[in-house]
Amino acid sequence: QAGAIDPFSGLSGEIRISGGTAHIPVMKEAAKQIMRANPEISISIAGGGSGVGIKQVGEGIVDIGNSGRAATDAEVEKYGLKLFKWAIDGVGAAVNPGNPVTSLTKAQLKDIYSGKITNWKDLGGKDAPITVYTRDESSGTRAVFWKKALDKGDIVSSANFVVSNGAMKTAIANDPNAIGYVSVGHMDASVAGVALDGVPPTIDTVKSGEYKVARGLYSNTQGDPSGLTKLFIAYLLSPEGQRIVVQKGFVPVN
Amino acid sequence: MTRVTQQTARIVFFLSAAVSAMAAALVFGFLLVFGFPLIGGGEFFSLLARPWSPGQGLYGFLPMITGTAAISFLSIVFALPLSLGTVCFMGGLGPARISRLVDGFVRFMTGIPTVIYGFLGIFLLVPVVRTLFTSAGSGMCILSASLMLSLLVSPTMIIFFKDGFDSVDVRYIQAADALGADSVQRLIYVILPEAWPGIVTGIIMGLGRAMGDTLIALMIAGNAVHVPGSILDSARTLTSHIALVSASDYDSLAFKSIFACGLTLYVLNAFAVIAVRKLGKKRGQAR
Amino acid sequence: MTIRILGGCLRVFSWGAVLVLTGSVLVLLGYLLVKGVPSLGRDLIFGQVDVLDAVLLKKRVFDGLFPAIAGTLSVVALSVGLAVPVGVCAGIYMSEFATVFQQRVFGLMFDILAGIPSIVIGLFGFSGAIFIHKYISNDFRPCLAVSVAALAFLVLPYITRTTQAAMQGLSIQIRQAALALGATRVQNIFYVLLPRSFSGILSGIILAIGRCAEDTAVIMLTGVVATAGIPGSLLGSYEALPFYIYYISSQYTDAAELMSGYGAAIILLGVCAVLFFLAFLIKRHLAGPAGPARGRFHG
Amino acid sequence: MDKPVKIRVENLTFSYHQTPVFEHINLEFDAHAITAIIGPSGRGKSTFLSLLNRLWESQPFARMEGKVWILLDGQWVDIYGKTLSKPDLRRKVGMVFQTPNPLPMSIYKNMAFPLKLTGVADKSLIEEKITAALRQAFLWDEVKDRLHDSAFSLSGGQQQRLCIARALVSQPEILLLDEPTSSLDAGAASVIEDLLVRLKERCTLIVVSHYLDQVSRIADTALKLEARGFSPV
Amino acid sequence: MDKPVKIRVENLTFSYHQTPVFEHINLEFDAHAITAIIGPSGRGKSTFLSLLNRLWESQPFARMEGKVWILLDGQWVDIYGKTLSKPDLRRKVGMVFQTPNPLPMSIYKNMAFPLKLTGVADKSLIEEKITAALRQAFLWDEVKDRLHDSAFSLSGGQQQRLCIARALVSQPEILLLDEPTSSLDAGAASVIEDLLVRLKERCTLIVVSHYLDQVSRIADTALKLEARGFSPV
Ligand SMILES: Nc1ncnc2c1ncn2[C@@H]1O[C@H](COP(=O)(O)OP(=O)(O)OP(=O)(O)O)[C@@H](O)[C@H]1O
Ligand SMILES: Nc1ncnc2c1ncn2[C@@H]1O[C@H](COP(=O)(O)OP(=O)(O)OP(=O)(O)O)[C@@H](O)[C@H]1O
Ligand SMILES: [Mg+2]
Ligand SMILES: [Mg+2]
Ligand SMILES: O=P([O-])([O-])[O-]
Repeated sequence: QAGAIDPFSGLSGEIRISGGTAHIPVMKEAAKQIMRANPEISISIAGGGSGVGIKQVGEGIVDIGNSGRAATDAEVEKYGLKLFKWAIDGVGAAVNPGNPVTSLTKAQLKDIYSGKITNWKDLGGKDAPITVYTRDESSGTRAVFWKKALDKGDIVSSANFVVSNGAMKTAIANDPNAIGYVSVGHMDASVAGVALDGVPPTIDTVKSGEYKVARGLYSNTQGDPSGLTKLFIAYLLSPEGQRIVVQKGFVPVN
Repeated sequence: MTRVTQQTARIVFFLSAAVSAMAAALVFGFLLVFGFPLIGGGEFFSLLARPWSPGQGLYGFLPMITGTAAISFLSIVFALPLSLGTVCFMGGLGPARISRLVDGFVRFMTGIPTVIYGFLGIFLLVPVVRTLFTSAGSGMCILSASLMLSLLVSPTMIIFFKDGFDSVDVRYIQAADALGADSVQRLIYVILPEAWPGIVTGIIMGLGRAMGDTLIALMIAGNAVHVPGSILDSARTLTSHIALVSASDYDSLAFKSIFACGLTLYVLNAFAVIAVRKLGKKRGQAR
Repeated sequence: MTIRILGGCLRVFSWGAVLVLTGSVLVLLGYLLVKGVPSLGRDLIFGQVDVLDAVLLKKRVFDGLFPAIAGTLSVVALSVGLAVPVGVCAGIYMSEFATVFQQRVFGLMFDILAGIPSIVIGLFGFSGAIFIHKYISNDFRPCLAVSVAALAFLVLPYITRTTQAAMQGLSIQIRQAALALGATRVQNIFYVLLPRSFSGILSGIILAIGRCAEDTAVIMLTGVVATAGIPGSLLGSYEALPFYIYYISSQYTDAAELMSGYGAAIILLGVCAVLFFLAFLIKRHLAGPAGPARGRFHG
Repeated sequence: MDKPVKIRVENLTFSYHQTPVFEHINLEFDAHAITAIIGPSGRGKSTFLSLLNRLWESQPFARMEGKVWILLDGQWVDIYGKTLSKPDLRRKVGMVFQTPNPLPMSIYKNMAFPLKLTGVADKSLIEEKITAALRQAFLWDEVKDRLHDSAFSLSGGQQQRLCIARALVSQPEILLLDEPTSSLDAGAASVIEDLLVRLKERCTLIVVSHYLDQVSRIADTALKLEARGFSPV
Repeated sequence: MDKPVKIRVENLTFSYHQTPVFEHINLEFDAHAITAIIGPSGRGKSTFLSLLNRLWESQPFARMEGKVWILLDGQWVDIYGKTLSKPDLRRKVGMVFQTPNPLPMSIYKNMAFPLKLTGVADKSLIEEKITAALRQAFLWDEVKDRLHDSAFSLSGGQQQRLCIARALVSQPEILLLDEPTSSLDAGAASVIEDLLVRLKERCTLIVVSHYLDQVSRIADTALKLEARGFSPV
């Protein structure tokens, strides 16, 4: 196959990537393909959340800063960022698979997150306290969920914090009384996506536009990318890169 | 050895000591400079008593302070009896052979990584706490974190206690033996008073370790940003807070606030160190 | 007689403490082993890559822990190697040369430094790196070197304090013996006082090694990442076992990944155990015939 | 005079790391008498004393076989048997070491220590006993004004007398003394000698000594330690 | 016989914490002679010796005034002056302590220690010197098969002879001995006495002793320590 990784051949150097945690499965797979074919190239991947990605790339600490939300105008202007969107993703509320509650109205969701509803029995579930999980301010996933699903409503202060999409999924999978929100691309049998006003968060509803809490996944660079960084972004957008996107459960852009 | 090598050695020793001592000041300086925008406005103390709500521009860390206090205090409460009991066991109350085994095991425990306690906490302790106490919600709470932490700090405390015990001169032990002291009396009248500095150091080190640990609380205390009302509540420590927020924009106030957090930890620690040193000294003079 | 009753209680209490402490740790470790041992194997560390190729750095390991193990070993060796000489020299100064005033001031600083939470040291390292990045070299970022330096700061006071304590614990007879034979102060230190306090100092170093190997808070702010490969330079990112465990514990995507987390935990524990026994053997070897009498509390 | 026997050593064998120090010793010690043990340095005099109060047991690699009997309250007790606890034994068999070993506390507390061990709480009783013992050891005058100073501020000889006084406080039935006058001047030594002779009324004494003149002055019997065993002098 | 003077003490005053031990002492010690210092326990005999090799300086709260001169190579040297370093002084003025203080190493290494300090590296030379010194101290036969055992496994008296032998290795001009035979039996003591007398050829000796008979046997001069000063005997 006319490899999209051919341009890397014979090159050496390091690409540093950090930021959005929704991106990590795709980043890891892409890095693996590239490094396997080109042992002289090393690619390091760190998480931290979208805010961190934008900040670190802006400061020149990393070469690529990922974000699960579009960088704000202020950020773009301050750091001279270039945004590359390579997948579309949704953010869905999720509960433990053992939880009978699988559908909520937006109002109910907001009440849960603001702390007005604290027991699953008020939602038709069993008599057990609701454990609310949330992400920190740096998270793009949180920003999108807060804006589009909670309409910028309050998040109760007793909510447990987790540090990434992966961690959110794990926490929900382990806690029978949990509710949280997670990238649709990350959802699998270990958690149950909660239908919002009747629309389940799945890759298809996101693709069709039916599920509204959707966002792009971005890789950002400071100024126009060059060298290995440029090749890496080109690789993500290539057919081969987009195949990885699909394989990891996201909606491709091309 | 010539006078020159003498002098050189002396200077090298001095520089090492001076540099190491300056390290503490250097860390302080960095925290101060980086956290200045928040601290400089004289806001520092009001931050201590305020809630955290970046949405409303509030960067107080009362929740984190209470969380840290609750978790570290509780862990010492669990660890102190365990450590004292164990060191007394090794100091003559237990059979010699078993004592040696326990000693080896405790030293080995210092090598058990905190992240492994966190890891096992998630998969073993948290589910247990969740099933035992329904009001513990997820099971990620102060109780879980302090239980795990107590295992982390015990060996540190025991080793310092034991060093104190070992530094007691054999001749004192022989003298007490020859006068007919049994193992309990020897412990209470001769060894414990002599080993007092070691015990104080052990407690400092243990408390420092508990307050300073990040991973256990980060992984199993739940990290909720509120003032906890019970030991079954989720809580966030100052250290977890730094780990979680070090990830935001450099120029944001939220980011600067973690330096204030760091400073708080620093100052708390300094106070503890000074207080316990005073205590140890007083005791030393009383003898 | 009250002392009798007190004694009985103390005895029961000490047995209880030992049982609870060792029991709970054994349960934890047992659980770890039972769950994790099945995942152990060549593949866990080297993935699909040939062992020799991996160790000789001919091929990269992607699906194994090899890079994280290599990262952890380098970070421990470098930081302890940096901290031990400085720490021991500082301890010697404190015990043998410092004036009462210096002892008080420096001692306070060491205690403070020892108590500074590791995450704050991490924050310090991180901000130091940012500082250098901004004002000195734009190519400088959080990296292996920053972690090493920060970890050295972390363990320095432990080494200093244990050295000082071990040396100050020596009796006046021991101190005067060599002096009366015409030893200079420095000779007395190197020939008598240091060897005599060696086992004490080594116990400080054991603590230090343990802390460096297991510390996660410092490195997570100063350069460790989830994926980076074998550490190639002091200025690059690296992987480390403890961070990997932390990372997996909260973000495993499937059972296989979780198993690799258990595997990594067992390996980290193994690495720590090996370091521990190594130090233990050195200590016993050096303690030699004149070493501390055993079982002195059991007359 | 035919004094009753107080201590009986039966077929005793002792070694440090495989090296034998005593082999198959059989001995008897008279009650209310001073038995001197003499012999060249390094033959095991100090070691022998430690066999009588079981203090050797804290040494690693030491091994003992055989029996030691002591007559307590008209009963022969096997000191290595189960009936007598080690602390009780050591309260009945006092010991003064070759090098003085005061505890790291004040002179007063050193003296009160044996009483504290047996739970004596009556302050005036304690003071009385301490004063008496210090007087007996001829130390009272030198320390009466500094009872609360550290015992380490005493000179070598003062420390040794302190240790003798301390051993007397708990009124042992047997007193083991390892070269008790080796750090004393002739004057002080002779008062200690007088003291030992007077103590015979209350105790059975075993004294290790180098000085034949001293031995001839105070001892009722003398035993010479030869290679691995004793011979009467 | 009019021997030349080796040590001259001028107007020396010494105190521990404010308590005076010596006041305005003036003394001379003959070269190649044995001067005995006698006196009751606790008067400052050990302290006096430590003034001659400056070892008291490692004690906290000790204070000295006055001068001590030693004749080295025909020159009077102020030992508290700048010309002579403390280590050099202590190599020339050897000392054997009241309680034996072997270093925590093997017997062999204890003996080789003074040589190591001065950088002697020649193995056969070291062995030769060690053997000679051990023979002189009459310890050779007892330890020749266990030179690499810890020095702590020796008996009290063996340890003391080891310390004497160790002090002899570096061939001091002056030897200070603090009750050198107090842990030796009469036999061993008398050989040490012979040794001391023979050492006069090479050294000037100052010996603290309690035993008047010993003093009369070996000493050329004896000084008695009274309250805060010396008087000739
Ligand atoms: N802990 C020990 N380990 C090995 N050997 C020892 C130990 N203690 C003593 N010895 C050896 O046992 C022998 C007897 O020692 P001990 O101290 O009883 O002699 P001693 O007769 O009291 O001599 P001295 O008159 O010199 O005090 C000596 O040869 C000594 O080296
Ligand atoms: N470090 C010290 N601090 C305070 N006082 C001390 C110290 N060392 C000795 N002394 C006191 O100084 C006096 C002289 O002590 P020194 O040891 O020189 O006596 P000594 O003549 O050698 O006695 P002995 O024959 O008993 O060994 C004694 O009263 C002693 O208590
Ligand atoms: Mg002896
Ligand atoms: Mg003396
Ligand atoms: O993808 P996020 O980690 O920024 O939520």
